[in-house]
Amino acid sequence: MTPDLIYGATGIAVFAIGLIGALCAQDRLRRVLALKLCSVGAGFILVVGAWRIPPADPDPVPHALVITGIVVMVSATAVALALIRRLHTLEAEDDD
Amino acid sequence: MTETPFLPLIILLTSLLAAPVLFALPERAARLRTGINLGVAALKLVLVGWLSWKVGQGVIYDISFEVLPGLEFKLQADPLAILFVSLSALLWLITTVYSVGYLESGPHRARFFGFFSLCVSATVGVAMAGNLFTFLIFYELLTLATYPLVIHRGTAESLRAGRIYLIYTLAGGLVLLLGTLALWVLAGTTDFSPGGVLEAVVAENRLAAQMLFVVLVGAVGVKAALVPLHAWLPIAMVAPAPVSALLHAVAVVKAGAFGIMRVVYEVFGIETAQALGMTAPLAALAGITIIYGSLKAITQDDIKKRLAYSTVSQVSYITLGVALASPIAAVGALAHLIHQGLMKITMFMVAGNLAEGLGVKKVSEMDGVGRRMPGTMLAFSAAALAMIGLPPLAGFVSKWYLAQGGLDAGAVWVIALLLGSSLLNALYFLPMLQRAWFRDPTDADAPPKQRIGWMLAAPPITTALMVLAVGGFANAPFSPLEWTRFVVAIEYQE
Amino acid sequence: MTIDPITLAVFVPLFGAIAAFVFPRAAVWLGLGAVLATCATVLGLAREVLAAGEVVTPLGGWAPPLGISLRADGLSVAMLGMSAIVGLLVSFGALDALRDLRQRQYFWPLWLLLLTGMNGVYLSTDIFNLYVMIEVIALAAVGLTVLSGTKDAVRAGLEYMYASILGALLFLMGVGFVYLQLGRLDFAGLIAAEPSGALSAALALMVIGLLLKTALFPLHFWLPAAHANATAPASALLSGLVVKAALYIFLRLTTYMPLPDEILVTLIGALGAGAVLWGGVQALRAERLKLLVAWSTVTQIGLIFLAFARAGQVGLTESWKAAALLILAHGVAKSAMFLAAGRIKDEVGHDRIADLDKSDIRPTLAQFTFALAAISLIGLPPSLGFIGKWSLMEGAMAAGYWHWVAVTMIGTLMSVAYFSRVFAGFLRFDRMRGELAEHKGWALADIAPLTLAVAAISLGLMAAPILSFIELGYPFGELP
Amino acid sequence: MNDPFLLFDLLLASAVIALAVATLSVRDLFASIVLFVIFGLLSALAWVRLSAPDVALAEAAIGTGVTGALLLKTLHHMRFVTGRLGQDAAESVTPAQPVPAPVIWANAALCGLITLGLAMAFFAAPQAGPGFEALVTDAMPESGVTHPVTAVLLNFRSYDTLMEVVVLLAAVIAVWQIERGLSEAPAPALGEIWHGFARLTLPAIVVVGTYLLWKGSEAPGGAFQSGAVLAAVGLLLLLSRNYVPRPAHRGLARWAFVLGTGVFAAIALLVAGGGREVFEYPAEHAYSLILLIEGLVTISIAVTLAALFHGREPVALAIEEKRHDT
Repeated sequence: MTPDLIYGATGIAVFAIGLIGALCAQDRLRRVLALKLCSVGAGFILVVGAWRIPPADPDPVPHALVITGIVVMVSATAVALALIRRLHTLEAEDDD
Repeated sequence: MTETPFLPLIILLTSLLAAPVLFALPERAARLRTGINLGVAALKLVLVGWLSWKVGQGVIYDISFEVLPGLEFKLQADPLAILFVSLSALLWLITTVYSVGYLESGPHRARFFGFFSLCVSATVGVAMAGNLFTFLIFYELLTLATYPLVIHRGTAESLRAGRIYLIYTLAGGLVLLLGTLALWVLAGTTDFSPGGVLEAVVAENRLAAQMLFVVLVGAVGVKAALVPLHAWLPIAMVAPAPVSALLHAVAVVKAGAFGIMRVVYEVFGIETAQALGMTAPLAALAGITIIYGSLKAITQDDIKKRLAYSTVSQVSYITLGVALASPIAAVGALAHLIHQGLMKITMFMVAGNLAEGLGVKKVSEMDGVGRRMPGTMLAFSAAALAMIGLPPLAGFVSKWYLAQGGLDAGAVWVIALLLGSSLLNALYFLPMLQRAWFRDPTDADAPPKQRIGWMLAAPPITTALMVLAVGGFANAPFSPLEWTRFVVAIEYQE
Repeated sequence: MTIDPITLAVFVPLFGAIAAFVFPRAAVWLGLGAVLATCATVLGLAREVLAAGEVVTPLGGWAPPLGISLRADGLSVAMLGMSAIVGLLVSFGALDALRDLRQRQYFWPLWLLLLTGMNGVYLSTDIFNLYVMIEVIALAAVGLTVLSGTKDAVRAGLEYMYASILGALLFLMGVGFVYLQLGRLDFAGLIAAEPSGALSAALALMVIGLLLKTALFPLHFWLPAAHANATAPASALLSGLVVKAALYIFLRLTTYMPLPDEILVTLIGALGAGAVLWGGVQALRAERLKLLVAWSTVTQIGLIFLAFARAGQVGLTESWKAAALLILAHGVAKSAMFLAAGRIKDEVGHDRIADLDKSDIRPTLAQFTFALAAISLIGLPPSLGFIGKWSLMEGAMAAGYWHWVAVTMIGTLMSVAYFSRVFAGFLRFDRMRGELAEHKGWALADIAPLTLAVAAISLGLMAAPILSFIELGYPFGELP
Repeated sequence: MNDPFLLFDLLLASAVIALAVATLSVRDLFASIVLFVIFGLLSALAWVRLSAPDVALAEAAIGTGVTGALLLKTLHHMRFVTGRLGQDAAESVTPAQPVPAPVIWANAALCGLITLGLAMAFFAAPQAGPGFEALVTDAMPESGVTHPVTAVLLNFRSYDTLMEVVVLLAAVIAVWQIERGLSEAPAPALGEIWHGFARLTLPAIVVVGTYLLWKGSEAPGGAFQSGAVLAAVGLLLLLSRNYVPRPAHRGLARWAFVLGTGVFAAIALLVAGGGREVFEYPAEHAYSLILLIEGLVTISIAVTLAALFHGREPVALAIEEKRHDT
């Protein structure tokens, strides 16, 4: 049992948990969280893929890809959250 | 010998290009619109005359380009096409005059004449299509161009009729698409050629060929109003009179009948179709339609409905002539394509005049109309008598050849059928004439609802004179009958 | 400094977006100029592709698999051309349709970023780069969806955002598995790869993500509301262009990594059939014009997947062409239709189908445009939609897939039925209260959709040259 | 089985999974976000274990820090709008729309299927197969930098990185567009929520910042990480109201957003020619160009992230200082 297998399985599990949350969660904020979990799961897979048995150095390309993925995800999250805030305000105005 | 290969294209484009101009004209530019309408119609007629003369001399026109690999958009002017093109060009001019008079102050004239133009372009395209693919394109265009004309009044009733019309014809078009595709997949070509393109397929897969025949004839049979696909035609009567005239005489119904000719003669070839055992059922279906249409016509009180059922019956004469698989019957069928057009357009224009001028829409209201509109009613009488088949009028000529053809093909029942049908024709037309001429007007002193101008009066009289002429001078050179013989010689490859 | 048009196709709209964002007052003219310049660039690229068959640029001088290269062939240029030309005309339409100043200020940078993303997708040869590009598209598209700022639009935009993120993440996960399996991410690596179970799983993940983004039934749930509630130019872009980007990636991927199993091909076809039928039913039930048009997008996507449904087999490259034709046809016709629907809504003041005939204002030209676009979407001759449908049915028939022929025909009939609901509203005149207002003549916003609709109809006769152009550079397998 | 880290690995992996489950299953959203932050930090730790310190830093700073801040701000906003700010532990602030059971089952089945496929594919895939490392090693001397990840990000795959900055730009434009005309909602004060947040993340930020500074001495540091650290400073300024965005700052903000993207793209184009492709930096200037790009991109990222946190664009109608306390 090597770290890549352990963390690879972890990544898949986290992705699956996120997937279930994204599809089944009712709360808007929670769905964003679920999607974020999915992205961490995908990050795990790439980082695990880059890992080499020490002392070999890991492959730097997937690392760069995950960093890109993280920035992309925070952008998407920001937009989703802005939509949630706006929608919430509009709905609250309607209730008044 | 080929020269000016673009002539068919130019003929097609005259009215096609006129359409956007007519759409764009403002409603009030009535004079300009009339000028364009008549000018283009006259130009087209002249061009068609030129084309027929050239084709008569043996020039072959053929213009095509590739739409998909191997699949061509193709126009050709063969004698059969010329027959139909001449009819539509001539009657378009006459109907245009009539429409200008009819719609003088109505709404949406820009739209009307635009689609009117498109409609005749589509008809010309149907006539000159050089393969089934091109035929399909114009066949569908015809549906689309006529739909706004059918519902021109914009009432709930006309929209309902329009929907039924659209469902029938577009479903037919879809089946035609299926058939065309199947032909393309089976035969590798969709070209029209005398003798057909399916010999190899028939030898290989008889059942597929038979199914293809049913699909293709069924598809065009919708527009040809073959029973049981005819229901849309009487309902489409809500259209304005010039539209009905055009629909019944030139455009839609005729496109269907013409399609049957193309399919039987040039996709399958008459011999192949006969060998497949498909012509006899088709003839029987045509016979049923002839009798059914006439019987229904007798029971109608609404003039236009009676005329519509009469069309159902009369157009099937053409199908019958094709299906009998005898060259003599074919002459009758082709001649009837022209003759029925002339007769029926006269009647519909008269019906329009009665409704517009006197407010008469029903047979039971026709008492004494002959005295109030003598010219118009004389035209109607000539057309009606011709339709019944009184010698030497137009209808008689076609029926005569059909009967001869029936004997030639060994189908004696055709004689009985034609006699029966003529009797039924008489049964629904003669009472109309009797009421018009021999009964006193119920309200003789009532002022006419509206004066009928020359633009409404002249067209039916003109076409009535033509009915007399094509019957009386049937054997003259350049008569439709003569041209018909020319066509049949080609189709039967004699 | 000499720069190939292939790079400029991505950079021109990017600089346009930056300029339009930094100078909001001049956003309209900067934006329009950038779109025009993009058109010119695409034209230049088209000439190069015509001459050479394909154009490849390794960015940074690093060849794949280490670097990323841009590649243009017939198919990519056809997609670029469609985006540029449809985009240009929609831009003209937007000049008139967006009256709110702040809407206009944000429309241009977002739309140009969208164009950047789409052009990037069509030129990309690297699957991770595709992931970044679809995210650019997603964020810009969501921004455009909620441009109107109404509650319905924001709610639909949020659903769209969730679907977009999830689709992109599924795609990213697939990218991860491709890396695990192959150790590289470029198309050439995919083509050279030996088929294996793990690779199929990666492909499946990416495909599910893409299907979500392109809204194939039953993953279409987000689309109707999003497209129906956006402002008209945004709807036109979203429906006409944006869904095509994911479709294009799907087309590329399944060309390079053929679907491993006939069952999967059938499944794709079945989903397409489901889209055609379900979308048709929903369009028949839709109460609002724009919603009807949006549901029609669902059915059209389904139709395109019906064309894909026999792609897995050897030698049947025809179905790809049918799909490509249908994609182009839908792009042109649907954008025309959404713009026209927007015009009708603007003029009449609402877009309830049942009440269209109660209005004394009839935007004739917009209605005419709508009808022309409908002709292409129904698939009546001689439109591009007809030629696409012809190719689709021809392929299905030749392969003996009569069930797909039947579905196509039923779908066509349904489209006649739902569009004729609209025509009835246009053409019925006896329910008006007053006199019919004289038609107002031409407006700038009418010309763009009309041009698009006329193009959708007349391009059908030019299908042969279009197809031979698309085949340049062998996009459909058989790489030299 | 004699790997000394095995136990650590197993424990960390189970903790990550457990936190993921907990994040989605606790009723209180605030707790959920806090759990998510811990989850993110532990994931980052796992990535450090997998010799990916750069990734771990980015995840901790951006994926967890900034995301967590954004989530908390949103939660705060929603509770404020519905007037339920006072009630702590409000479980859900959006009305639950009942989802039909068949849909839930279908979704669950789909998830199960996907997971199963993934697991099978993962264990069937070759472990630690060859990747790009040989290519990268060969190309490093020409890249102009010494840190491989930086070389990939800013040279070998700089096109991806440019597009990533474009995504960020698209996000800030979209957010301004979405929140345009929104009335001055309360900028969250450092209330009870925020103290918790600060307690959790501030130490992380400090650690990350120190590490980056140290790293910067040997090679160009990651633009994204340092951008995030700078953004954290911006966040604190905004939260503590030491800086209040004003309409007059709008133009400057726009320029700051596009600065990185614009310069990055412009340099990419300008170096082309003379046989060089776009993005192909001349070898002698590669180092300085990359440093320039990185510096400017860092500024843009920092400002953009801070703006994403602040949300709406500063508009004239909301000037009045309104300090909101719970």
